[in-house]
Amino acid sequence: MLSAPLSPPLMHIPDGFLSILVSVVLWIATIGIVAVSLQRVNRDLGERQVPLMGVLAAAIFAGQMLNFPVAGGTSGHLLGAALATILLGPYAAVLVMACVIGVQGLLFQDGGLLAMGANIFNMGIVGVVVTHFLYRTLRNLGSGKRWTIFVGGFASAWLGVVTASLITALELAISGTTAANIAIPAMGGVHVLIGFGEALITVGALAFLYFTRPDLLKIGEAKPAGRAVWLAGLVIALAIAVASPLASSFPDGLEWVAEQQGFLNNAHNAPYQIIPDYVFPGIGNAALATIVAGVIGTLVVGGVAFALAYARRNRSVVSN
Amino acid sequence: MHVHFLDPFHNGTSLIHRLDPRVKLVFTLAYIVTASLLPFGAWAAYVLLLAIVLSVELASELGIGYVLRRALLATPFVLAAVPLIFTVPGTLLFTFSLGAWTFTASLEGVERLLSIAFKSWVSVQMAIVLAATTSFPNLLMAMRGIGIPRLLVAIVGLMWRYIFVLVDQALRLLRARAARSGATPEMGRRVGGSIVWRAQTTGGMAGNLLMRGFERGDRIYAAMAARGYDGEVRAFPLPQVPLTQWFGLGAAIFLFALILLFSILIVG
Amino acid sequence: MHHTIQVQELVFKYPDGTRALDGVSFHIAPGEKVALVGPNGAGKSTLILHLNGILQGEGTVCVADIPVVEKNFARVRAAVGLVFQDPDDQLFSPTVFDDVAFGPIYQGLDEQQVRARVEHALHAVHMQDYARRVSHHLSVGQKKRISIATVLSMQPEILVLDEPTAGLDPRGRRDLIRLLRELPQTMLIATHDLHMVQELLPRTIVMDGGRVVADGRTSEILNDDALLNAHGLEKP
Amino acid sequence: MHHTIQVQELVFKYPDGTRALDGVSFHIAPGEKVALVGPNGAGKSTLILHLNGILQGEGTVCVADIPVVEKNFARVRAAVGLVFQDPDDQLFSPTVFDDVAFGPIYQGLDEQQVRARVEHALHAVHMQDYARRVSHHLSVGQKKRISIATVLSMQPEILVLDEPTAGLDPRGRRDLIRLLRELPQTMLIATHDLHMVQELLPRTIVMDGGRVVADGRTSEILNDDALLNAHGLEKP
Ligand SMILES: Nc1ncnc2c1ncn2[C@@H]1O[C@H](COP(=O)(O)OP(=O)(O)OP(=O)(O)O)[C@@H](O)[C@H]1O
Ligand SMILES: Nc1ncnc2c1ncn2[C@@H]1O[C@H](COP(=O)(O)OP(=O)(O)OP(=O)(O)O)[C@@H](O)[C@H]1O
Ligand SMILES: [Mg+2]
Ligand SMILES: [Mg+2]
Repeated sequence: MLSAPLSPPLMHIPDGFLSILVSVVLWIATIGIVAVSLQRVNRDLGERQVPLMGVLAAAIFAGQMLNFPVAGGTSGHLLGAALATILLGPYAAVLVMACVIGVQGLLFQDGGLLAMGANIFNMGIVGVVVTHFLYRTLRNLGSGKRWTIFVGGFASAWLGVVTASLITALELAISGTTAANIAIPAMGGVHVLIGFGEALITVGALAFLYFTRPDLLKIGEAKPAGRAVWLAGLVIALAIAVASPLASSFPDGLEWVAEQQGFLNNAHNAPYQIIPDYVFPGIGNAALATIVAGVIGTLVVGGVAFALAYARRNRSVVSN
Repeated sequence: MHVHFLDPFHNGTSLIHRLDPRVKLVFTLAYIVTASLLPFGAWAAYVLLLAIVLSVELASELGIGYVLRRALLATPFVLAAVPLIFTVPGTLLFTFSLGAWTFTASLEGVERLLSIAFKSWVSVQMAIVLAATTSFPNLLMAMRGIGIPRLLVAIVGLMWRYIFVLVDQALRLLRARAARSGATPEMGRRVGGSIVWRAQTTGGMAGNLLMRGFERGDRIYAAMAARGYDGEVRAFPLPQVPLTQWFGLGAAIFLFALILLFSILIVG
Repeated sequence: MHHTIQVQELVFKYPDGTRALDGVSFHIAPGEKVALVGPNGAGKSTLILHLNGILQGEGTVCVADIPVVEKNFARVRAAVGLVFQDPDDQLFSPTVFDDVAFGPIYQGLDEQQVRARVEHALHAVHMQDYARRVSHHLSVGQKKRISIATVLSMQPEILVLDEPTAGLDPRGRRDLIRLLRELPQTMLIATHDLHMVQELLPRTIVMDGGRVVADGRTSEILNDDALLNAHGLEKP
Repeated sequence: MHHTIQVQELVFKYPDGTRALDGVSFHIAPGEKVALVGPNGAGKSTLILHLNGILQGEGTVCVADIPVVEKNFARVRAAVGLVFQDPDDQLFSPTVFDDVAFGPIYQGLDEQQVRARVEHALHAVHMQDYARRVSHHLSVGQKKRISIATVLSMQPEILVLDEPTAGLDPRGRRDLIRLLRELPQTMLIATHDLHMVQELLPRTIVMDGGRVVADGRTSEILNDDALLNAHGLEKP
């Protein structure tokens, strides 16, 4: 019935797609930023933080199941980084998003473990910093008027999603697992659309909270952001400046790519023609190694299977 | 309504279930790091990795079918690597044109794509085994064991506890919306409202969830305070990891290192 | 139109294998007010979710003479107003007005019609002064009334309520019973509140273990001690 | 020690201006079991949150002869065991054991003492086999029992329960009443379940609009039709 996906089809990178260097660098960056955030949240929120962060992370996780139909069988989803940032301020939002992405990876394999640093960085930190940067700027420009909440929420949610997707594509390209000139415009293109869904839902959520609990919209504004956030914002802005000319030239998306690729496969049978000609890629010296490995592998698996069967028979004998 | 499907843990008594969660977590990470570090096209090493993960699956008594089925969830991302076929220079395989573009596929590109897909596939399997054989409280213990700050572990623990409550809530909100999404066609109206209105309604539901999150957060804080909570997260010290498991883990990491070394030597 | 509910040999299994409905059949005539009772886990809520296609099992369900199948969902949902047990599950919009207007807007009515519908529905539950209030900050009893208004505004022919009196204080409960008595629709009410059943609903269907175990006049069923005891019920 | 509750001229306003308590005074003697009843929004839950300092209003509150002020919070919270209405608010740890051990750990007991306390508390609610279970996979009635165990493990002298029977089916409710009758502590129970009040609690305090409107023997109060009607209650 309500077969909701565990998370929206976004940019959770699985293991195997990032080079070890990129993974480790982003893990280190993420750990540093999360540590700073923990410290700041501890100071600002005090003893309420644990329950509040925990439950809000669960709420964001659950909120990602809410969707609404858009044209053509696709649907709009929530990612939540913008909402978390606007409601909680950047530091608490980083923590909440880190928890959400961490649990998605650890429990549901939605994103890898080695790649988790990168995923938290892209969807959590980049999303949060961009949102915060733009939202605060728009709020200040409109001198804090009511409508700036919604305009700021819309714009920053959209930009947060698009930026995060561009950064994701960039990392994949640097890792050598995709081609920059295709992936960046493709990811950017589809997230330009996904970003609208995010933005609309974010504004809806802000409107709801504005009506019901306007006091909640003030928590995130209580503390002015430190220099670190602005610096991070600047770095990310630069990255966008580099990536966006590429993005605008090719308005397609990951899902588009998916469909087209399926179409290509069917039309040309491309991958299936490769195998007969070349038996297996890397034939030669490596072939022998592969055969040996295959034999060893079979022995290992067979050994374990045998040992298990034996152990189980013993157990059942004992229990009888 | 109760959401059981969220909990990937499968109760059991297999060898893998009984291992210390910290050992499992470190082993899984070591395995995934090894897979990531292997050069493209090191098929012999890949086969060994596959054998290792299949053995672990067998030993976990989860059923290989279960793991393989779940592992498919991660496959759509492979599409991100598909352009490699056409962008990595090397031996020409075939070309075709689509509209104004001409695509040229290379053998090296295909090899790289398959390598990435394979590494990702085995890594995801190992992660599935970890999540399916380790209850979440034990995973939390493992997280503490590898040095994640207690505060963060406490937050994640609470989050996990309330995921069930709030996902249930989200599903009920979706159900309420579906129940009132009714219309009679003969009136000949445009049914369903505008996209913006739909999105606003969905946003309202998201806001609703968040507000409940806030209010529940307050009530939980009250419940914790009522039992003496003062902001510091306290817990029992962790139990020791059994010596044999230490050795097992050490041996496994040594094996991974060997596989890495040889495949780097052979394939380059 | 015929405001009936017809359920025939309905079987439903949850994905985890729980066989929640195991061959349920009954027929409710236009204008009848029927109670659905039974112990926890009997399958009452599961059955109710079939009446507008939120769940779909084997067997046939017809509502207001429309078969409940995918292509009729929009019409079925316009014909059946479903009120969930917990009003917090029912109300998802910022204000009472938005919530009550959801159905009519979805049906594609124009603004004026929507306003008229909302006003009328709120009037029926005596909440006309609350349109601009925030749904979430009302008392439980008030939320219950609003929940009912959210389906009345769709002008359904059939009302299906899941445990409408749970969580109300005694006065709120009394007010609600009075309201339900005034409404003309065909009604199916799942409840543990046998006092209300006795007062309000002339016919009772008893479920247990996913089956209908009794179906008849309320006065007879509530006096059948053996039946009540066998299915975890108590004489009111 | 004197397991008393003394409340004098307690006034409390929520930040939004709602005057939830408007001069509440009463006194509960050691070992007394007292009901707190009143319509929705009467201020019962608000009052209860003052008894261990989670909310602080004007006026004085003393519990077990300790004034409930900031510097005494640790002692007060050890003396009063508070059980909230919704067990999902009460059980916040991954496993039942962790939840029941939470209070004793914060009291600074060593591991062995904590384990003994947990075992004893789970035994009291007949849930000793559930220590390793995950809280959210339990039924409502089981969660209720565990909630009570979480405060029993702190060995409080006073138990304060907010609507303990809400959401239980008849059998679960009966088990709980039996459990509460066995416990020796001083008790204050906020509830809408007047049947339970009649059976279990010899004294009743009636609240409405943030004030105590009646306080006396349960048997008398539940027979005073005028009083019950005036405050949204009904004879059980
Ligand atoms: N989402 C679900 N997944 C699996 N089983 C479910 C689910 N929802 C309900 N069940 C099971 O289906 C059976 C019928 O449940 P249902 O909610 O219909 O009972 P009910 O009669 O409404 O009970 P209650 O009086 O407690 O509301 C129960 O055994 C229940 O455990
Ligand atoms: N967080 C809050 N902010 C503002 N007002 C509140 C808040 N919580 C409760 N109130 C108001 O305070 C009053 C007393 O509420 P309280 O929850 O104490 O009632 P209660 O007697 O426990 O009612 P119930 O029987 O419904 O549980 C009500 O008018 C309620 O609307
Ligand atoms: Mg039900
Ligand atoms: Mg209350």
